[in-house]
Amino acid sequence: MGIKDLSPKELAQRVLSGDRRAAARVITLVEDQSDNANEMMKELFPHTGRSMIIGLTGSGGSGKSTLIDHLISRFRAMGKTVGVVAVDPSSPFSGGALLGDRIRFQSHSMDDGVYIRSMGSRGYLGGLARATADVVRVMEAMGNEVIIIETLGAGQDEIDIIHVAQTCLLVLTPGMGDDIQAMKAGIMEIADLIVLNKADLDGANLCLRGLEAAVHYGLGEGPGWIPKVMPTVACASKSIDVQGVDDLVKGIMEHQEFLYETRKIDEVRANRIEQELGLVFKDEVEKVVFAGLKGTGKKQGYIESIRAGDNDPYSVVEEVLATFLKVENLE
Amino acid sequence: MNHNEHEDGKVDPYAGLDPVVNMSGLEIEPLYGPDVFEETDFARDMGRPGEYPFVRGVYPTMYRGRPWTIRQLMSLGPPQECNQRIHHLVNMGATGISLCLDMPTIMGRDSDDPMAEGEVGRCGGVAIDTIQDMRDLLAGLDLSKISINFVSNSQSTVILAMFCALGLELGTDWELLSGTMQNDILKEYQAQKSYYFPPEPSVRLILDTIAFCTRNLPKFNPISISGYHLASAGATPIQELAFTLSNGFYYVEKAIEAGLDIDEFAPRLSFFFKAHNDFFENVAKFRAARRIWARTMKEKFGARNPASWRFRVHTQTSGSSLTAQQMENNIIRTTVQALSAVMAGTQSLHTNAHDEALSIPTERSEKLALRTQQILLYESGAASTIDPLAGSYYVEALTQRMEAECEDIFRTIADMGGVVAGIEKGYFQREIAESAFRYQESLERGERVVVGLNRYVEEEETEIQLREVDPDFEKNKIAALKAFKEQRDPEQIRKRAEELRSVCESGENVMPVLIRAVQEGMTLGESVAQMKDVFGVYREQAIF
Amino acid sequence: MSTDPSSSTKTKEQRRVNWDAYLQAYYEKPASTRTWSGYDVKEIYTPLDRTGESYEKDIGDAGEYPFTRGLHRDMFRGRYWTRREVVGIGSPADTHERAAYCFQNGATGLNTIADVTYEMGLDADHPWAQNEVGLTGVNISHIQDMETLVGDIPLDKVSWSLITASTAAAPTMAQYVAVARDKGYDISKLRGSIQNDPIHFRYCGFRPACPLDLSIKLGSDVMEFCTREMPKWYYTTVNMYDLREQGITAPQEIAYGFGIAMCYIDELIRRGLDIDDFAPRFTFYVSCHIDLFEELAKIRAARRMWARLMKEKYGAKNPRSMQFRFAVHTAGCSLIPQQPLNNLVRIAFEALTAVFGGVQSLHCCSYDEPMCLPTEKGHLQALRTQQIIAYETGVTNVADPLGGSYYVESLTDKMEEEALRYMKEVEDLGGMEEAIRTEWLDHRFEQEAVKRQKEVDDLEKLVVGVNVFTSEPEKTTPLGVQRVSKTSAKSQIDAVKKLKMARDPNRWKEAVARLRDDAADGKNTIPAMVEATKAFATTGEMLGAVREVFGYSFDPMNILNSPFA
Amino acid sequence: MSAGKIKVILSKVGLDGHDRGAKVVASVLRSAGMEVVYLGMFQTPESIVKAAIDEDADVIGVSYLSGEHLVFTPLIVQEMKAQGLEDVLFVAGGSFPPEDIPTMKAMGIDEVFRGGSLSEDFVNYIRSRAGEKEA
Repeated sequence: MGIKDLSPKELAQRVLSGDRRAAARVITLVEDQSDNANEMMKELFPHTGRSMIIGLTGSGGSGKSTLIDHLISRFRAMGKTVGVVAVDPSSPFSGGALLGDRIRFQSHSMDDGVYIRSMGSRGYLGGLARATADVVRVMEAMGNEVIIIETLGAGQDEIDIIHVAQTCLLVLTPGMGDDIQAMKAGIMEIADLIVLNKADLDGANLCLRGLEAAVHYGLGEGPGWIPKVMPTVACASKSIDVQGVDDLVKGIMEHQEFLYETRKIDEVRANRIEQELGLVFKDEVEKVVFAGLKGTGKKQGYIESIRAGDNDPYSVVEEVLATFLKVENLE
Repeated sequence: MNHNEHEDGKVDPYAGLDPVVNMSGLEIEPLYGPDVFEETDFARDMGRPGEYPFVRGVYPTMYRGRPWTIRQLMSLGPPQECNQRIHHLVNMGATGISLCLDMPTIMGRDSDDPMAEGEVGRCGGVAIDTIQDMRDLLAGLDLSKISINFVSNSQSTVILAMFCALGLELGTDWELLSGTMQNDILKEYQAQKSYYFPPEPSVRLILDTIAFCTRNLPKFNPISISGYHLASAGATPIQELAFTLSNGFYYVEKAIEAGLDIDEFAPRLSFFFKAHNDFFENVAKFRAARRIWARTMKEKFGARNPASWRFRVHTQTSGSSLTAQQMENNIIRTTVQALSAVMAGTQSLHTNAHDEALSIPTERSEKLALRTQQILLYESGAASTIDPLAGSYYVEALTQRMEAECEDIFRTIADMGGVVAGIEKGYFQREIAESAFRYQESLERGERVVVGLNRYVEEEETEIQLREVDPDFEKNKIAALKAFKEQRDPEQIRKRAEELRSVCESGENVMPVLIRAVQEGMTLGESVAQMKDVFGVYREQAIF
Repeated sequence: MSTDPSSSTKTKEQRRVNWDAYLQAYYEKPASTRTWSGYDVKEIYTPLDRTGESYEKDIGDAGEYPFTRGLHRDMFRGRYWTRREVVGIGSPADTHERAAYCFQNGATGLNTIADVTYEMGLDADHPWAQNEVGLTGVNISHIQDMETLVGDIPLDKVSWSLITASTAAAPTMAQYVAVARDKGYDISKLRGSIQNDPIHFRYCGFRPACPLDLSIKLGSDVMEFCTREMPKWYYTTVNMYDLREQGITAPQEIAYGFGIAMCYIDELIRRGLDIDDFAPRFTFYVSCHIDLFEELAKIRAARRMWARLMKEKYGAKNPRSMQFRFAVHTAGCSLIPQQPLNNLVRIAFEALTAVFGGVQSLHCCSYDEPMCLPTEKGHLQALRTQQIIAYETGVTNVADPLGGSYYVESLTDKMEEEALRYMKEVEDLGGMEEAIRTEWLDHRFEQEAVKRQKEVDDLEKLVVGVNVFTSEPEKTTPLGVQRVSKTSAKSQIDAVKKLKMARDPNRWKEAVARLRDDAADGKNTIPAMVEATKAFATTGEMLGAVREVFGYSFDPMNILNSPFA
Repeated sequence: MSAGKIKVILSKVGLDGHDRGAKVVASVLRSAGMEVVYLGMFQTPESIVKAAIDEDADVIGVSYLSGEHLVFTPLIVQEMKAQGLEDVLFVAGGSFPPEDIPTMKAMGIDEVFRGGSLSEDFVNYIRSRAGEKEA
């Protein structure tokens, strides 16, 4: 019965029927960028695009996992099935990763309505973003109504990933003033909700005001969604000390309503598709090109010629695309 | 115990405490302090390791340079089996080997000697009759690398001859042969009692080996002056210290009288101590010994070569402290004793197997004994710095005290006319017997506690795997010896026998002749018999 | 020849000496010229290393401030250390039996250890307990279990150490007091100790039972109660040992142990107790690892540091407040399952170190600990080890026999210097409570533990049988294996269920209600627990009641509903 | 390089909280290039196996320390069978007597590593065997 012997089609069928093992297997193939991953994604794609997708980003120690743990409970209470993609950094040296998020999600470990998948950021050729985007599609296909993406930090990769989400949460903690400055430019712009977690720490109020100022500073003109800054205390050993989570959920739902009322949701979905299209393109083209160069020794030749100053990257790429893509097109 | 009382200095904090004496009968203070150094001149009395007077160790880098030699004592009757065990031990990390001889060999008799019947290869000793046995015993060993310690005394000249002859056979340069011959006859008269010639000729044979090794086997220790057996017979640590050193000095005197140059032979003299149960007394014993030896060699005998001042010692943990009851307890005893020997700066160490009190050690118990030293060396950190206990108020005080006590005993011995006179008067034998008696008494009175023996005694049935010698071994050995004798040239043997007698009479060095003799196949028994004819045998008047 | 040559040559093949290995061993220098904690050791220490030292100020005689050389003038001349064995296995009845066995064989103190279910504050009938009750210690679910455990042991004669570390220490104390009074003992005369160090226990996997505020609250309740009611009782053993087992170094053991101790002290002072009222009953649990001299130096440094801390920081006046009283537990993590009898050797070194260090009470690991719970034979051997050191080796004749050694004194200074550095680091973080709350300490433990493994992997630390002198793993445990009977667990579980049915519900309700009120009013909870346990409230219920007052779930495992709702 | 990483579920089981060893192993496996999903303490055979399913793990590793190895090993094996994880490698680390190792293997565990193991011991084992089960 070895699940690994199933054909892409059969696997996809099982995923659609909500089979966890099959889904898990497909996700692995996607992660490993195996050849028949695309086959399965083709099967699954038509059955995706309806879930609510929430993205959380923010640097380590900001309490994202704990926050997600609370969100899962709330969505489950609403009777929604939940999928979680938790991305943790891989070691650049060994390529290994320590994925610890499940410790925080323990209270859901036996809930069949929750599907959690930990991912190492690895050193993806095509970029982590593409893998994540595909994993989200798989989770949609298996029928999860809410999908939460957790990513670390604020690199370009993360921004790309977050583009997949409809509602994007940026999680900060007091005493991260500098980070906030840095983020004004980057993620601040795509954040729909800014969560100030650990709001019971000193300096929380100051930080709160700073953030609100920053938000308004970043606002474009015209009617639109005004990012909310929401204080929370998620990491508390006593349930009574947990604060702001209900408001946060409310905020998320408000943003979703906003998206649907203003039909912005279509825009968001379009963005997502555009994003994915770009990622897949980049990825596949790269594959094709390198596949073509493989063994020919040309690649080394190009590098040499550029090093020697007889050539430059731009000309090289033009030349390569001209040859290889044409060949591809003829078929 | 009330704090304030002491403040006004009225109360002696230790009033009411029972006095405590150690194994040597010296009274021990409850606490030692800096005042022990009041008369110490650190440069003069302690110095640095590798420097006169060597209290802190005989080499400048000690175990930082090279660890002590892990020298395991072992033997099995049949030379071939014994050989296998040597290989096994070395492969487990032993860096030296000590070999015991079986009773007949110790008594200078061959396996086919009627007196040897039933004793051949028993009690963990190897039977050496001929050079062939020596070949089997050391087969496959690189004699230029491993150092072999022969626990051999009265018959040392013959064993050494066989060893040298084998070296020639194997083409191993004598210069490279390393090892030790126990070869200490005085302690045999004093305690161990395995002697045959009278003291005079016995000592002369030892001087022959010393002279021979000094010239031909520079890496070989011709003698290991042994306190271990004195202690096993009952000598207290202080007696062990004093008697052993005075024996050492006696050999030095005789060697000088015999016209040897002290700075040539003294560097080859080595010692053999026991590691007692009393941890600190033991450490102090070694440290005192180093200082006394250095000072006497330099100041009394005028040695100029620093190597002559070095008290180099092999140590064995105390077999007599082990109990047949609750065998595993012996692991603990051996561990503590081994630690103290290392803290005392020994050059090589044998750790007893815990089942020794019951049987010849099994491979497993031998291995554990070996591991004990390895854990000590690699894990405990005890070897990380040199003479780690130096400066300890207690250790230094005890060292000073033992040194002083030792000088008293030297005086007593001198007053009765020296070591040999002392032996003939039965002084050593009596002293040791008394100590043994006092110790036994203290056990029976429960003043001294031995766990499992006179305290915390248990009912127990010990099922231990005894290692027994192949019952046919003796038969086969005799047959082999017979075969060996048959293929010799009797004429040659007769010639060599005469040669041997004549050098014994003339006083020339016996070694060259003996080597030729054993090469021709003369047996140990035959050689000793020749010497007995010339030297006669010693009978001790019973001591009560 | 006397034996068949063919056979002997065959064996020769098997046993040809590897001469390179031989030479390597022959010339090999000590594994490391660093201490276990990684500090460089000079080749030689001399009087020059001790210049500028003041004997009175820095060392002092045994029994004198700063107690570097020992707490008492006469040390072991006055009395040997207490030779303890830790027992706790199966049901309270089984444990009582094993305790009796140890006393028969010369143990002079008794340590009874709680199992994981009890430490977690679960009754034997808790779903999570089913599989594990009695597996690693004993579970005391209610007063009757305590009665069985005590049995005929004369509480006024033996020195009993209750090893319950977590917040469950509070119910334990209550159960012990209730039973003792019941048997007619005057508790103010009872000698013994309770581990009662909930803060450290979060690092041993009992976080759900040991939230920080509750740990300080209940831990301090026990300390306060004993200070007032049981003047002869040692009400806490701050467990530096467990911290060390996490893989930290010797000076870190001191620094973090002291840090936790200060959390309690500050709370007791906050409650208005005078330092000299309670400090004399403060005790510690110290590790003795395999590096003899470093461990000895650690102990001596800790004694000196504690004396100075109590005098200078807390203004203690009574010398007894300044005395660092400690028990030693030989290092479990220094033992390995390979060639298990070698552990006897390690334990002997570690025990000897503790005695050199002037230990008050010593527990030797059983050699089989890396394989199973101690067997009777294992216990016995551990005990014999202590007895041999006490009676045969003569090391007890002199207080602080290594005192003055250039190496030991220098290393003692080094330990103090490093420990102070680590204490400063914690202070700069805002104190120990903060370091714990922010999980800074967790991260420190993690880093250190990984370092330790790496040292062994990289042969920086040699362990015989692991990375040097390895040999075929043994197929059996030399002195046998300890098993736990499932039946006694079963019967204990049934007993709890029965008890919960049989007890008088009203009396129970009132008793628990009072406990809740006292907890809510910030009163000391022990008196109310004594009453509650007499009303047959169980361990889980008593803790649950207080947990709820503090806003925690009744059940630390979050599956049982509160019976008080 | 991203393809084919060995994924390991590492967990404690039951109430025993001695997680130091498990954490050290986790970081060792990480440095060996594996993806380690650490579940932490208080897991049940069910929760461990469920995590292994969702994460499509190649290996389940549990750490025992308090003599619970004979209790939980069969339960975990049972649950793995029930969920069809025959192709997942099951290893345990911790302290148990040599006598029990055959027993545990008979119960269906693939390999055990006792205290005093070197990293390379279990890293190499998992590399080879997990690879096998992959194929």
